[in-house]
Amino acid sequence: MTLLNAIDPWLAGPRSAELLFPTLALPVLGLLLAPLLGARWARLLALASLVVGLVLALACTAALVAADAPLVYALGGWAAPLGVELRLDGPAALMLLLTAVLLLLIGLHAAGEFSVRAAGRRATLAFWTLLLGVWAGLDGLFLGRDLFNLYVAIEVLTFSAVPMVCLKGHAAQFQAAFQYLLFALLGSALYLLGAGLMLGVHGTLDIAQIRVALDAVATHPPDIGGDARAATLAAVALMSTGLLAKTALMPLHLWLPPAHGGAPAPASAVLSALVVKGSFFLLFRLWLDLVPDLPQLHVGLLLGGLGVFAILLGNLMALMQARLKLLVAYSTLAQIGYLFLLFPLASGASGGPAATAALIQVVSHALAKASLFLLAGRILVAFGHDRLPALDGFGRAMPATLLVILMAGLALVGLPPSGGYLVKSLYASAAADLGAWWWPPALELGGLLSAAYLARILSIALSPAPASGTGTGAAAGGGHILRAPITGLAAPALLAVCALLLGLLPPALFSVMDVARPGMGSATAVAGVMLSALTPSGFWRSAGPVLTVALVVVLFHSAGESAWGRRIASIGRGVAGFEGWLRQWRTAGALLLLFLLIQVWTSIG
Amino acid sequence: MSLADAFTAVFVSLGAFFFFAGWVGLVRFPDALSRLHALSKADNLGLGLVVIGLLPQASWPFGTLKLIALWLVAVLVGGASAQLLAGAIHAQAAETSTGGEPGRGTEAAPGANGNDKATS
Amino acid sequence: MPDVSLPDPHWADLPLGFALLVLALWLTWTQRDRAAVIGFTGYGLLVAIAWVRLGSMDVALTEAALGGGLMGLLLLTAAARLGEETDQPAPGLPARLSIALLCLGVTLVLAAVVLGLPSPAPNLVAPVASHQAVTELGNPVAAVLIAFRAVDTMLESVVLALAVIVLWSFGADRAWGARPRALHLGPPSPALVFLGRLLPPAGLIVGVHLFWTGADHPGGPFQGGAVLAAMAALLWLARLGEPPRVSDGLTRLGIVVGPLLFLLIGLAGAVIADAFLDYPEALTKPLILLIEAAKTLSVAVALALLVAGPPELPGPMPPRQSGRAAKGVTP
Amino acid sequence: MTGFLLIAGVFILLTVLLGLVRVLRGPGDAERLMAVQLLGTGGVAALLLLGSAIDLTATTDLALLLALLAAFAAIAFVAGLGANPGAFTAARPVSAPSSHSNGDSPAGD
Repeated sequence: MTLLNAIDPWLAGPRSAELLFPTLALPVLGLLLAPLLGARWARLLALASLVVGLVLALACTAALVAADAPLVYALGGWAAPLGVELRLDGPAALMLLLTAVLLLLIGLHAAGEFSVRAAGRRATLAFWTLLLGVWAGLDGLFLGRDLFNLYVAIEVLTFSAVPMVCLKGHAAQFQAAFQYLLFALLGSALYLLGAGLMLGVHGTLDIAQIRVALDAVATHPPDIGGDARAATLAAVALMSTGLLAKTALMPLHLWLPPAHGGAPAPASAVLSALVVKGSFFLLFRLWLDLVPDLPQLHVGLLLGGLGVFAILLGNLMALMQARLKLLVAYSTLAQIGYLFLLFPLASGASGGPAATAALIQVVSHALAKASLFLLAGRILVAFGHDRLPALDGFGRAMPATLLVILMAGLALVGLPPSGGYLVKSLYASAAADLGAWWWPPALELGGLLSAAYLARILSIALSPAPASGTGTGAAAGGGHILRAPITGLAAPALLAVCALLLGLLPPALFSVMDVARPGMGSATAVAGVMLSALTPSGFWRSAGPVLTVALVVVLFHSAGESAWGRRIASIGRGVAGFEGWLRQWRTAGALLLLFLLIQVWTSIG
Repeated sequence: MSLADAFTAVFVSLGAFFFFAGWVGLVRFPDALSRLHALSKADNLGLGLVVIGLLPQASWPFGTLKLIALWLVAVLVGGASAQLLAGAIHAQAAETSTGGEPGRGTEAAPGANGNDKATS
Repeated sequence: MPDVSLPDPHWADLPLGFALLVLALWLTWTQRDRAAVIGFTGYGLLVAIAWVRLGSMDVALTEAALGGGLMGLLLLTAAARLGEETDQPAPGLPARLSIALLCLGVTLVLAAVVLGLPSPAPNLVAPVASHQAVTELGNPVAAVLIAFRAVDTMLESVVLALAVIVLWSFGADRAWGARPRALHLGPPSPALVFLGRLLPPAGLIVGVHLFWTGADHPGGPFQGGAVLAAMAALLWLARLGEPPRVSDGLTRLGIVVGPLLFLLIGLAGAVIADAFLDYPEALTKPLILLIEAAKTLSVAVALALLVAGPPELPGPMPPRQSGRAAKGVTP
Repeated sequence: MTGFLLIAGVFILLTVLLGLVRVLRGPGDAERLMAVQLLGTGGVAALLLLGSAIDLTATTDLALLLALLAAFAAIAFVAGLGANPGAFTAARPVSAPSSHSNGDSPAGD
């Protein structure tokens, strides 16, 4: 406490913005030192830097709260527009903290798997270097406020994330990584084009300065200001289309299932929990910070509509997957959809409750999904495969793992008091404010579908082991289950508990998000929705339908061979065929261009 | 017009003529080796004459030295790459005549022709 | 920037633009890998000339250094390794047509927006010119890259170093510690050996010249490094030398020394100068030159190693099909 | 003089641009390569003339660079032919596609 008291005045002082540059420099330094030190020391280097990074992130947050204003640091002493500035506001601090915590936990969890002894020198050096690279890219994305600086950061992120997919060196992983790389680079090209256009319109790349220039344009008569505004919106459309490809919003998701489903479990956790959030966070910045009057743009409808599409199709596809890791990957696609409801529901200068909801969704999904992927990796190690039909009865062999899966799953479903519940209620209140009643039912339906795939896992896990003659059940040949050490459950359990109990945090904590975003009012909004959920009737209103769906799925699973079962299966094949068509390159490429055109059209038109 | 300028005009014009000749050869000559021959003419003579023509215009001494160095490099590189290409063309001609894969032919082999028309 | 507004034959740009367009369309249309790569090399040349006409000599030099040397080498060796056949059927006419239409739409939108931009576009020429003196650099592009936007340049060089680690991680586990062998493409012909002996000394001079002149004229570490890398690749291709092993400590130092020195001097700037990535007044020029020299080295090493490929074990590689199947087995 | 140099440069550039017909029509890859080679040399000449006409020293650097790297396309092309099994009658397949090169183009799923 005395230490805190000693540094407290400094944190509140004017020099506290100097915390920003080590936050960016630390992971870069680690990333450059790792190849020099070699595979043997890379792990220690990465974990040690992550510990320091967590302390730095905490200090940044404390300084931000103490200052109650954004921290701005001009790199090299050159202020924008000539130089590049770093800027920390509430959402950025939240993301910094989330990244540091998650990477440290995942790193600790993976310390055994990625050691020279277990994985060889190649994979070990690559994994820890890339982990530092992902961290550097994300920190750059959260702190940047210069469009080109952000581009460089997202390139660091992409180049670190892609090879994580093929660390194990399987042929299928290389193909997945290559697809990921090409589509991500397509997105980069579009983003860069937009940033260049923005420089041509405004002569600056600094987001805040562009915003000021736009506001000045708005006061001009339309025949003078109109062109600049249209060009700005076209540039934002270009950038945001590129970012949609990198975020894998359905139907631009062709690369995600094979990449996230095929990567080693800790890498999948990083990719799913954090990497796609990086490009989303940039979208958040672009639309909310750069373009005023978002609600008046029809482009919000497009993004929200795609979000709903992703929620429904992603969850349906998750329900039908035959492999556990692919199921989790498709669930990520659905959860990405929730993020995009921000755009039609945002209100006011800082986005209102919808912005709070999107940020909480980022956190909640990151926690739950990292946990789920790590658990899927545990099952993969124990059984040597993750094919769901052959995992019958795995819950009896690994009850603790199953319990944690359920906790993380319930957070995704959105049962109170989980983060998922906060997200749904906050979106619902934002929709009610705007009179847009049609968005919340989609959210509810998505939650029910998530409950359905969770129930499917549950019923597989608890189903009686099949007759020993078939030998397909996991529990049947109990001899060749590799017992994973119980310590491997620590990180996923911690993450799952955090995700499940997110809503019980004191609402005042959420006000960290509000710094430098006047009118967002996270703390009050969260307190409001949690109060209504914590009454028994409020709880059952959300839990009732979920339990019903779960019951139906469990019953259906035990009676799968009926006529109804076949009919539903044939519908399922149709949906899967459609989704497979969407994942073809030519479809995805054409849709990318189409969305670009629609965005330009709807935002300018 | 000074003497230096006249010198430049004559040599640059000659150089330009050889580029033109090289182009005509490349487009009109019937087989790969004679096209290559025409190309080498443009490479060596065309560029060389242009460089000689520009010498009086260049600043002494670095500009002149740079020009001469450039020409030396160009002759070296042009000669070696012509050699490389000729070797490849020969090898492939030999291969096509002994029944190698025709689709890879650099000669105006019917297979190569047909293959190409289909795509362009 | 020199004044290029003297007698300027704008009409001569028309054929250049036309040729660029025709070649680009042909490149997207053709389906034969090697033909397309050769066409792409020509396209790179045209783009370099176009950048000259647009007055961006630095970009033109970069395009020529990369597109003329390493890119063609990389793509042609890749095409050679893949073989002539592609196993994917070409998309049907409706698919091609719809994508072409969409591309046309995007192009039209972009054209409309760009043509509607204010002219002259608002730019940062004035502030760059007024602060350039602080950096003691004559080339405004260098001043932007190494001083005003140093963080971007530093991170881009980190990406390059990262790319080598990434490429190496694509090798097989058992090949870790071996040499890259992507440039082992059969016995070198006498002409190639001749070039390999004579060209690199010239290339060394040009590369160092480009780096050195970059402080005050177009050029710089990236262009110089790319030329040096091309020369190293030529040596390896002519079998006059071998790429270093991936476990070699000096090689690794070479890869990261540029960004690392940049970062460390930047961090020192927070103490001995006014901010992170700021230079103390007395040492500005020497420090910048030091960083640029290290960067040139790192760019050269990294680009050369990127062309040389991941480490592979010596001996004939298994044929393609079984090679891919063998990949599925992790030791 | 300036006008003459410019016109000569543009003339050479036009000539070699027309040579690009060979890139489009082939018939073989060697012809394509020759056309690119001609484009490179012609580009060098045109840049020299342009640089001399409007006094840009940097264009000479660019010309030097292009001249230096002009052989790389030919080198890569010939080396690539040698690497293709069957292209030469070499005793052993020197280098087939290695295991790391992911043969499939990403099209389709």
